[in-house]
Amino acid sequence: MSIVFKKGTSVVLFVVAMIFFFDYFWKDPTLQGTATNLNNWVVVIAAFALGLGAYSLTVRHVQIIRKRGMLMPYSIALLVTMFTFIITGLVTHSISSPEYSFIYNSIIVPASQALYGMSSFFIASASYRALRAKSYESLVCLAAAMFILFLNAPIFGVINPILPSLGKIVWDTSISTGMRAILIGIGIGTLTTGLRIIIGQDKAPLGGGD
Amino acid sequence: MLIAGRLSWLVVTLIFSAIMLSILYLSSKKIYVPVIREHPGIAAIKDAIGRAAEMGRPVSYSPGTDTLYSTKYAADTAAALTILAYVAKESARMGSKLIVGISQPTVLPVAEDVVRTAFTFEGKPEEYVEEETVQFYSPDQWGFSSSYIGMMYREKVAANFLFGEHAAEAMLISENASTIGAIQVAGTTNVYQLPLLLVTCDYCLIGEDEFAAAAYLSPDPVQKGIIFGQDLAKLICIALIVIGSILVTFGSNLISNLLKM
Amino acid sequence: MTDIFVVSIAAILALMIYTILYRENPAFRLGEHILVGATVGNAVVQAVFQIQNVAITKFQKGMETGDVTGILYIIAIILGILLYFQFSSKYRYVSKISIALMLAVGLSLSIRGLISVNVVGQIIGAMQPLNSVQNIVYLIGVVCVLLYFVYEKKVSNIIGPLPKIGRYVLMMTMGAYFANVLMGRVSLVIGTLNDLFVAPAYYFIPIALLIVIADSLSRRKIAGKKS
Amino acid sequence: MTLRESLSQNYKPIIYFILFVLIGFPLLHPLGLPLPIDQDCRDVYNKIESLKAGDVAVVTQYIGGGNRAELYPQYKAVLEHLLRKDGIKIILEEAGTESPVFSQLVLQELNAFKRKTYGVDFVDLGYIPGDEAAIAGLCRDLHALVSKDYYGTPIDQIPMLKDVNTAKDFTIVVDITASADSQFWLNQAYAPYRTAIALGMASAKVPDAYAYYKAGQIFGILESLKGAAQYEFLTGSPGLAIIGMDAQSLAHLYIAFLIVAGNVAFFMGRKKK
Repeated sequence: MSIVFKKGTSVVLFVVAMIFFFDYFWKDPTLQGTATNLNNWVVVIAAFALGLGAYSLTVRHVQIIRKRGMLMPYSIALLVTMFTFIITGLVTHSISSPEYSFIYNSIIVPASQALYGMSSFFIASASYRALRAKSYESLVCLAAAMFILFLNAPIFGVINPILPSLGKIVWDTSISTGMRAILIGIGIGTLTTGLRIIIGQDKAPLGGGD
Repeated sequence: MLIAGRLSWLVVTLIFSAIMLSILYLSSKKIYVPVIREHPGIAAIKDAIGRAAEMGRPVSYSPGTDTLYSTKYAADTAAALTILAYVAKESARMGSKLIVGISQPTVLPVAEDVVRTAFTFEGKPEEYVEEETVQFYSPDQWGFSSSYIGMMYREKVAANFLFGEHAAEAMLISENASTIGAIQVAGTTNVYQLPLLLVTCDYCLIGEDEFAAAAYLSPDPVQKGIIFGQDLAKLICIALIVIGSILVTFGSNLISNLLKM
Repeated sequence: MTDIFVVSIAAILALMIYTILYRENPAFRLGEHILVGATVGNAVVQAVFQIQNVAITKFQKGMETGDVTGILYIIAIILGILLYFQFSSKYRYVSKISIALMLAVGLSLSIRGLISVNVVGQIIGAMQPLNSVQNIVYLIGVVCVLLYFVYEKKVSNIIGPLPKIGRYVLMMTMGAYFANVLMGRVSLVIGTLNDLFVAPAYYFIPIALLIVIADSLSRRKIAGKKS
Repeated sequence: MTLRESLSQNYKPIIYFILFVLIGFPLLHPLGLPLPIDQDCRDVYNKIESLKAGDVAVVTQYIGGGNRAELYPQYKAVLEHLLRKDGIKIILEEAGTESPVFSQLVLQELNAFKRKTYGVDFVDLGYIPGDEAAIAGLCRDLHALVSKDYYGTPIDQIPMLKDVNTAKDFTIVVDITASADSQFWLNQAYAPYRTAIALGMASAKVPDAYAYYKAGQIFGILESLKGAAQYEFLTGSPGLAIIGMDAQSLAHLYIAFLIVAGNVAFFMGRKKK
């Protein structure tokens, strides 16, 4: 039985990939329908996968509570919040009900916004800690960063009008050069990685084993 | 019926795939085995795990916040899982504790399997603790990153690896890891986060470096050959760009018209 | 009244999260665990609705009307359930069928999109007439950066110093992007602060600051005694 | 432990605190730092200023929680300018599920319903799902794609839309977005109909937009919060963006200082060794 499934995995990988490739350049209603169906199924399978995650999270925190570890109060808070959301959502049967929007807007929105906004603070400390001229390479990197600062903040133009125009030169020459090459490389690399997995050479992304 | 504008895609994909697969075939039959330089990033990973083992502090790993079925970063996640297999083996061998933080539930079963297999392979299956070695946090990027940051502080990790797709949370994780004093190796194909990771991490695999590193780590050394196929594809791109630019200078749009077919 | 309540909770939670800038502490830990619980709970609710409203409803409709697309959703449901064989160490391989399907869809869609946008699209974009110094420099830059990503030893020997130049160009691009991100991120802080600078939320800021200062002073004292 | 030792080990909170003050202070007490105007922003202003009665301006946006801080001020500034002019038909459209909230907010904040007549001077089509296909439909035949406006009124009963059918009838399109749909408008409106397009972008996407501007495919760009502030200055109605720009200037100055300070510290440390 297990050998059937193991062979089945490789067959699924190959056949599904071929369906999507042909669908991309060949116009055929059956092909298109199959691809759309497969795509929709994946979303449903992923929804089922969330059960695995929620189970794993719950088990870990129940264990912490059982052991009465240092993190016990926090684990209780986590489980309480999680089940509050689940129960509110399932009871009101909608994610746009006033009760659900209330907990969503008062917990998830501000906390996510705070975390997102925090990255500017980390840019500040990284500028101090990491943008140092340790080598010629990092000198180039920090000089480019400096010139873009001149360009973006109006105040530098007031200090000396040459500063932003220097920034503009760096901007025009550097901004798309490196990125274009990286993007081409990523496209080719995706093909390599995809091929290796589709032909069954790299098994790790399926969980390795055997 | 062929869809208009997709012919160039078909030709490019076919040619590149043919090159990669034939190089792979040649090298696996030992007819032509290309010599691939070891990527400095791999040495950096090894060093970081070694240092963590010396200090007796754990190693943390994140395979990214995108799914297995992402339409843009699926290969990125896959490469991160291949590198995870290597990191798990190395840390089992050197005896440092590994903690893997997972954001996407679809990645969770795979990562668990990868780490479990690697530990068994190194003869230390008892070091894999269910729900503890591979920890699920949250599919939401901010829920994930806050948990990951908290974990790094509480466990005092000595080495942190960020592979796979990370969005804006990359900077949060990497800068906090540096506060703890962890050595960091990162890699991503998300071009908007690359500059941030490059500046804040000790070593960064830029874009396709990550794919090449994943291929380089395949257990069978002969199969590294496919990386040479990748190089050849790139050389073709360079040739197209250079010839195309020269033709454009003389007023011919031949190559770009061909590519738009 | 509820407005004031929401604003207060939101402000306290945001400040609790912000304390990580000082150090890892109980306030951050609480905020962190609440956020994780909330986001996972939210994801579970959405997943349940996804399964209910998409898969099961479409399957039922398909059974009633005989629509094949709808009936076939049963395969997705079965594949989703197969994932749970993950818990059995003996039959774990069964769940790999579902994983293989997801991976195959993701990889093939990525290859589709990235070859046409990243490779073909960018090659077309890179071709510019070589009639100005800027364009010539640009072409050399792109080629050198591409050569930087060559891994085969023989080819690397032939191309000589070009990858080194590519590395410099790459560092310049990275530096420029790094600084360019700043403007967007500062705008975000401005947004958060604008939300915090509203009554009654701003009363919490000095309180948070006082707690942080008191904590840092007491920690200095302890550290002083130890040494 | 001396103060100096503890500072060298634990310098980050101090860096963060100073940044917090530098961003927070100007929000409470605007400093009025000078603000030069970029050409790409002035181009947007001039084009809108040159609109005549009867011209149609389509303003579309993809504002969501994450990019709201950067894009909403742009949206507000452009609409304020359009509302001031007489006889211009303004069509609002949203490309994101969260976006309609921001259109309602801006109409309220600008007092649009009192200043102009809904259905004669401006209309909100609401969120239209379908990404590029939706934009293509809007450009090909507006009446075929949209049947009702945001409030549920049938499109046929809205007087100002009687003579507006395809992208040929749009005098200008201003697309305010942080996502790929700027490209969609270029493909669907500029390429086939040569409709004039301007983009309002979040800073991460400005490089992409700049390439189109240089190629003459779009007539102007509002660059992130900076663009919004410049636009507010040009229209003479200072708001959130100009105040925010003071904070931006100080933050950029501070980062530049930090880079220099970091390098000084680095070279001093190396000398000692």
